[in-house]
Amino acid sequence: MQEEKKISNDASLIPPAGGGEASFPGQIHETPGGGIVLSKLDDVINWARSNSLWPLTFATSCCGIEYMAVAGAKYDFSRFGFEVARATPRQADVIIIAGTIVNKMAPVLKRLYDQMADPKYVIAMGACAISGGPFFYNTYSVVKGADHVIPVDVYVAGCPPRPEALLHALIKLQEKIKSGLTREQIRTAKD
Amino acid sequence: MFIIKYIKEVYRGVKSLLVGMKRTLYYFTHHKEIITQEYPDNRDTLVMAERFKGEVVMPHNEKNEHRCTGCQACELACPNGTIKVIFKNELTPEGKKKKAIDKLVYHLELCTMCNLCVEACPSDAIKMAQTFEHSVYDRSELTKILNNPGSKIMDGVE
Amino acid sequence: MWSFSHIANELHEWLSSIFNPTWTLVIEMVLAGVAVIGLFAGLGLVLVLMERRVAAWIQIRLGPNRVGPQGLLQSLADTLKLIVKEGLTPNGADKLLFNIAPFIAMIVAMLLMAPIAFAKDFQLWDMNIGVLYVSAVSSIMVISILMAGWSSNNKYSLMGAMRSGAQIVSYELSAGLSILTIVVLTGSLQISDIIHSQATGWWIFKGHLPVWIAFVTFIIAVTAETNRAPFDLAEAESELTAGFHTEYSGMKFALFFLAEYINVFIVCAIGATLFLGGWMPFHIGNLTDFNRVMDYIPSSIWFFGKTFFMIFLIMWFRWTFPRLRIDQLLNLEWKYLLPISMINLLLATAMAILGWHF
Amino acid sequence: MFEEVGTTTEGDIIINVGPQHPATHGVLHLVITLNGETIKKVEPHLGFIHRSIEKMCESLTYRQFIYVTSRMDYLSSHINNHACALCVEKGLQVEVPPRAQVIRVLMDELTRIASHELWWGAMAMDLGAFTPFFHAFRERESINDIMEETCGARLTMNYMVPGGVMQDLHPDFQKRVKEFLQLYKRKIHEYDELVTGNIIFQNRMKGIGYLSPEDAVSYGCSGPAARGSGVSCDIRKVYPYEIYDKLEFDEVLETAGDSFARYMIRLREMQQSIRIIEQLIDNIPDGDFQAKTKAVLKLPKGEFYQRVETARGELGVYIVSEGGTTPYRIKFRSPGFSNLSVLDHIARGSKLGDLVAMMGTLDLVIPDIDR
Repeated sequence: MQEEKKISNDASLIPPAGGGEASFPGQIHETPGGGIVLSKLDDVINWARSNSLWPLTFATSCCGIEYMAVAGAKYDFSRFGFEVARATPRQADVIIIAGTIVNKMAPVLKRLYDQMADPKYVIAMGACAISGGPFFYNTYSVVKGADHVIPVDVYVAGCPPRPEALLHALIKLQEKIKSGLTREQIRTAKD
Repeated sequence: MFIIKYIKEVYRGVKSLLVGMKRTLYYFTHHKEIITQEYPDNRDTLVMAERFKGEVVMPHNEKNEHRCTGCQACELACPNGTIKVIFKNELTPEGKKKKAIDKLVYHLELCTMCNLCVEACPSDAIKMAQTFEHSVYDRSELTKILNNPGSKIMDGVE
Repeated sequence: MWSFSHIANELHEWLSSIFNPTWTLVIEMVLAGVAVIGLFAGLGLVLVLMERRVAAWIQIRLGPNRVGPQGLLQSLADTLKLIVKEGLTPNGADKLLFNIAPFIAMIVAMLLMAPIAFAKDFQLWDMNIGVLYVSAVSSIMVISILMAGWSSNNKYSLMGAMRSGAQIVSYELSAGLSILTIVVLTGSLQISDIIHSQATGWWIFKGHLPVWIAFVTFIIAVTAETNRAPFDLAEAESELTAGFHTEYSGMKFALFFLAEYINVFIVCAIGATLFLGGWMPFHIGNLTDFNRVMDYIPSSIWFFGKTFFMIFLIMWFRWTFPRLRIDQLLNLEWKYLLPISMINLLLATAMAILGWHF
Repeated sequence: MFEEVGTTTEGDIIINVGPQHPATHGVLHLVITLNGETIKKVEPHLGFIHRSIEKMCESLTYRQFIYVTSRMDYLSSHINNHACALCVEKGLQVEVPPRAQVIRVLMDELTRIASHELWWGAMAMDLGAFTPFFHAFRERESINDIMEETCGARLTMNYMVPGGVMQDLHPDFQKRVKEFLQLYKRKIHEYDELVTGNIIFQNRMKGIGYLSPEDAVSYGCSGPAARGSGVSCDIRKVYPYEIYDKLEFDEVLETAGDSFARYMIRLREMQQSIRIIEQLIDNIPDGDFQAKTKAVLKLPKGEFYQRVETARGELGVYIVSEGGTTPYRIKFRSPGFSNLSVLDHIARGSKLGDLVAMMGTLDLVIPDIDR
């Protein structure tokens, strides 16, 4: 269903062959009614996706403890439906990079990301995952930001961030999924 | 005897399981024990501890003046190069050139909230704010300029 | 009084008045199929939400409460998401087996629906070997798990599947023996006969000690058979990441997930039927007024109430106990449950012959 | 001693646990040779969180390098900072004011309790019981609140500085600690009801992962892992620092040497920490919280070593100074590394499920092992 929409978008970008109104054989026209149905369905799917973000249990260092605190009773991310933490990447929707990614870990992170089923999202939690943080200068082994390895949707600063800050990041991610925009669209919309 | 030992074993095991089940049933039925704070709903009432280190800010007064002299003590104290001070030359009313800060660049994405810059600042120009909602879609938004545009140093701060 | 059987009969009469008997049967079968699938979806949604709420309250937190009113739409959102999520098939997997394994799990769960009496005279198929059918079909479940584990080409999956195989094969024994206790007391394998034999009182009250012991062994054995904690060795999260369904994603994973909950529902329904009287209301001896009030409550509510009570018991176990180790699991079956349920069966037989039960 | 990784006999399978695996609590990679469910060999692979902290400290000044050490063993970050601060003070020969000493000890013990709470919950979760995790975090959160109020952060505080502590105690500190003690005492029996007394738990713990006292010594184990085998190695008793020699507390020892002994050690250690806190909480002396030190610290030429007892065992800080503002070389002797080395020894011949329990009771923090 999403594929279909993509095709129709692409087709509308191609100028009709031979100029004028003559339609290319097999070309799919965007019909107003169909578009509405599709976009409504997209909204419903985006609603479902945003409300059922299952995280991967992936914690490398200190931020993992705050991630556990978010899972804990006081902050409780199950209120949003995030509590189904999956240990296998195949079933997870969002990978929360909680901690430092070092050079030896980077291929593993890439592989985990590749193993996840689409759609997948990434949150970079804490200074280390965003930019290397305290290990930005003076070290030889730390990746200077997880976004050198995999694309990141939401960055949450802090060392480690408060549990509320991680919840805020998850809400931000929900907003992003509901809007249906890609990373590039958000970036260009801002400029 | 074997059979008595066997029965005792079963009894002891079942009892220990029942004790645990009683405890969980207690929590299942006593909802006043729930300690969950509902974060996005309690934003208005959520008060951070006054010493909580959320990010470094530079307070300005109502005349858009700050207290930073540009001594670079914070930049030197910072263990991981979070703060950069960029200078400009300003003309004083007497027509003299004076060195002042142009921008105090603060990399929130590098900051580890260690408080060493605030401790090092001789003129109390920077402090820790209690904000924590720092999540963004784009990493470049985390690089901040602490002084407001067009701000000046407060009179009397050397 | 309003009841399911009433509706079913009227529907049957209406259909027979329009179509000839063959077509009536075909249409009724299709309707039953649709109803079962609908019940599946509904039960899946309700049970998943129930599990999450029970877990949350035991764990001093709130649980899902933001999606829809009181979080009621949470499991709907999860299901929708899983349907539209990519379903991966790993490169080294045996594609055919990998893809049909979740459907086998689902079909087995559906087959088990057949002999269950959901309300008074409301049953898909009241066969004369109902109980035997249930225990026979439920053991096919292990095939789907073995298939999933083997075809995934993943060592974790394989180990999970092997554990599950050993576990289900052993616990079938004591589950069967505890079911036999009731069969001995009733003298029939037919589900409707077993329910009618409890019109004067449920077996859990009538049968004293042997039935209590059988009830406890039954709960333990079916918890193990449905791979629920503390017997969730097949998917032991901290040991085997996700066990036999490590490589499954999207809808295929959702089918396994759903099949687990449907299986829980079915074994609890069987347990409620055998020990707690199925749809039979609660009666106390000669208190006619009280009994009349109890009769007034629809039979379907009695059935679902008892079933959900047993489901709660199984969830309660899950969120209280640590997991057993594989050798301890087998020890528990072969050294404790099996001898106990065998002696118990003897006791029950003696009791049935001597007529010591009420 | 160095067997090749791939050597297996018929019927053995090799599985890779980690780097991303829920039981490794981080990014440890274990290559396990299994025969059926029985473990034949465990081979830990490190380096997935090697952040070169020791090298990095060489380019940071003596005030700056302390905060990095919070990121090593983040569960006992105060104690790490304490060790570094003590070592620098040793070089500077600074006398720490008594108030600062008491504050440091109080913070250390609170950290120890918080660390053990987390361990308790995480270990129960490894064994498949999820509820204890949430109950442990209830108590841990109240410690975190105390920390946040005084130090300004929940996990990595950077509160200890050479010469004392960074800020004075928060005025509410004593009240909040007493509230925590009450909460803890009200809830402590639940730990036994939920986990310790449980028959399944006991069967999975008792007699599993036996570590003899000789092995504990020769593998260099420390902390609860060694004390579970009856090896007395509490640095607070053996080489007292700060005011530990004036305090009344017992060194907790068990002799069984199995997983259950290590489990009981930690539970009883929490009680001892409570005892220390109760002795100190009403007797915090007045005075400065920080000794006067120069703005730029310079250690004299020489070598300095300081050991402390973290929640996991003995942490040693070894500083070589050339007389400059930065250390010439820093070496940390972390407890986790030695405790991990024993894993292969105790795991052979047991089941895969036991390995998870053993790793739980060794209480490994991977960034502490890798640094």
